[in-house]
Amino acid sequence: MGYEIKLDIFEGPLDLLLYLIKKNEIDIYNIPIAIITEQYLEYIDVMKSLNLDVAGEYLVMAATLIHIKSKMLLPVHDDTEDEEDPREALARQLLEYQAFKEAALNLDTRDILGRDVFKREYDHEDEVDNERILDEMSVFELVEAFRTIIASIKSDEFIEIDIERMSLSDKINEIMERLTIEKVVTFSELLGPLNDKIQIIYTFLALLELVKLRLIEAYQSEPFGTIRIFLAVKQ
Amino acid sequence: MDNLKAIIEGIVFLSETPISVKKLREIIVDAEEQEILKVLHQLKQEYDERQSGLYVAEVAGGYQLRTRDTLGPWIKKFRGIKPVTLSQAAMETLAVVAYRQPIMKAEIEKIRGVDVSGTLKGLLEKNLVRVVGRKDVPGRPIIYGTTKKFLEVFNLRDLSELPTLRELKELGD
Amino acid sequence: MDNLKAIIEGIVFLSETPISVKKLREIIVDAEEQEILKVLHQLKQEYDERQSGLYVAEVAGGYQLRTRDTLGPWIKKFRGIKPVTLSQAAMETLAVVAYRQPIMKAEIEKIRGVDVSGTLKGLLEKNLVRVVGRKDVPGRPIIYGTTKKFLEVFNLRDLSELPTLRELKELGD
Repeated sequence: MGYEIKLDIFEGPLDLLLYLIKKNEIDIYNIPIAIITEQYLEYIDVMKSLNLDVAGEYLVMAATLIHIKSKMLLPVHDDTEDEEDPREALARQLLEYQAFKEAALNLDTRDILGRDVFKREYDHEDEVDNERILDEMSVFELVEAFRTIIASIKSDEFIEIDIERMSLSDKINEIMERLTIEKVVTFSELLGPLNDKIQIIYTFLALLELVKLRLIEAYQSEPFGTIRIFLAVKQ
Repeated sequence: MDNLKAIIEGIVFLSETPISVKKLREIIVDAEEQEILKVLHQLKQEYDERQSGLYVAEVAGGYQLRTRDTLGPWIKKFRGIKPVTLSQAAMETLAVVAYRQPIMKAEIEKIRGVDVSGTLKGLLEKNLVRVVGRKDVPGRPIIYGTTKKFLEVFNLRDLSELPTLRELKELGD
Repeated sequence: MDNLKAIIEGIVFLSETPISVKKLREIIVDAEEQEILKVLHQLKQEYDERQSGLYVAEVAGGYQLRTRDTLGPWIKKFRGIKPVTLSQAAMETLAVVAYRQPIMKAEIEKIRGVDVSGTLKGLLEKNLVRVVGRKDVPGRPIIYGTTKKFLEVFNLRDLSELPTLRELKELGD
């Protein structure tokens, strides 16, 4: 077969399709789907015969191509003029991918720092422990740091952190901040003009959590009376 | 100030990251921002005119002295290290993030047609891409964007300096 | 070589320690030592003549680009406004506080396995962590949480925007 070992250089099914389109000198707006499908499947077979791991995405694309091919075989009815050419979505996807592929090549031709142009390096000997500049850090590094710690201890005592838990922390911070300033707040003041059900639930859960943590105290002078909230310990 | 140019040259030389006019102004309080900017451009021009091995790069909202690209081969020999390069896959993912930010992982994958977990993580670790926040849709997926370091590394003043993406509208023709 | 001067300037600029003529010769094999020395002195003279903020220092048997001592006061000021930095230890403590808040010092120490007094103090000073309140139990332990500045620095609208561990794992290892 006339295929060189070019398979691993494809960045995915779209890349392979673009290659076939170029090789066959085909108009991207008018892809002869039968030919392309055949060649595409041959490539997949070659990959498999070479025991290359054919990623699922390649197989999904194969199915898409076969689907388009079968649609093209159906007789066209005159009254379905508006119906989109089944190849159009694929052509659009290929064009978009091609534009980004070009953009990537374009980025690569820039004067890249550390490859084409250079700045002075600084020895940070005086700075112990690999200090990092604060405004250059991303939240990703924070999560990574946390993950490193978690990984080093028995993980079963840790519950998964989820968005809800963090929303609760937000609420807790908000309530504590308010109590530090105002000293006493009523329950209805805390809820304020909230009409967001989720916010009301979070406020209530945060209060329960704070009472449990013994960070706040709540008093009510009579049933259904005003609930007043204080800091458990004056600061 | 007669030695304003020398002071600015010295600070731009020492600064580890591109230094902004605003920051320079904080150090040289006697000069106006306008004046500082003028001197920076004068310096830039002078470095160019005398065909120095260095140039004043205008990147990521600041200024920095760098070696010219023509010196690349000698610098590589001097440093004795192979520069880290990005794979094509990483480059494509980076391009999609740069042009479409803020963007979700699923959207990048739709454009590239492949799973991008690995390349995205690599870009996060290299600090070229960052977590921008979450999208206000069910599931609140994480959205990504490029960093200041991306601008620094790719020699961009800001994102608007990116060349326009080839138009896709030709499809309708 | 027509750009010999530019190459030497670039290397002298990048060199962290004074670079010797011999070492330069090893990089630029096409030039004679004599020639390199001549260019170095030419460069030195040129930097002096145009009253640049930089000069070619001849020290410890080598050459290096440095800022002139007349810039001293400004350089000091520049170094003084050094950006705030975080050590890895501080980063880890911050991560624990962020994800486990509201949290006591003893709990942070249990998770990190080390004494965190120092890093916690640093984080409080940098206004990334704050005292949320005190627990009404014997000893009245202090409870810590993150600040608004923490959200600002990490570009988060609120804490729920922090990526979860599960989301990070999805990016692959």
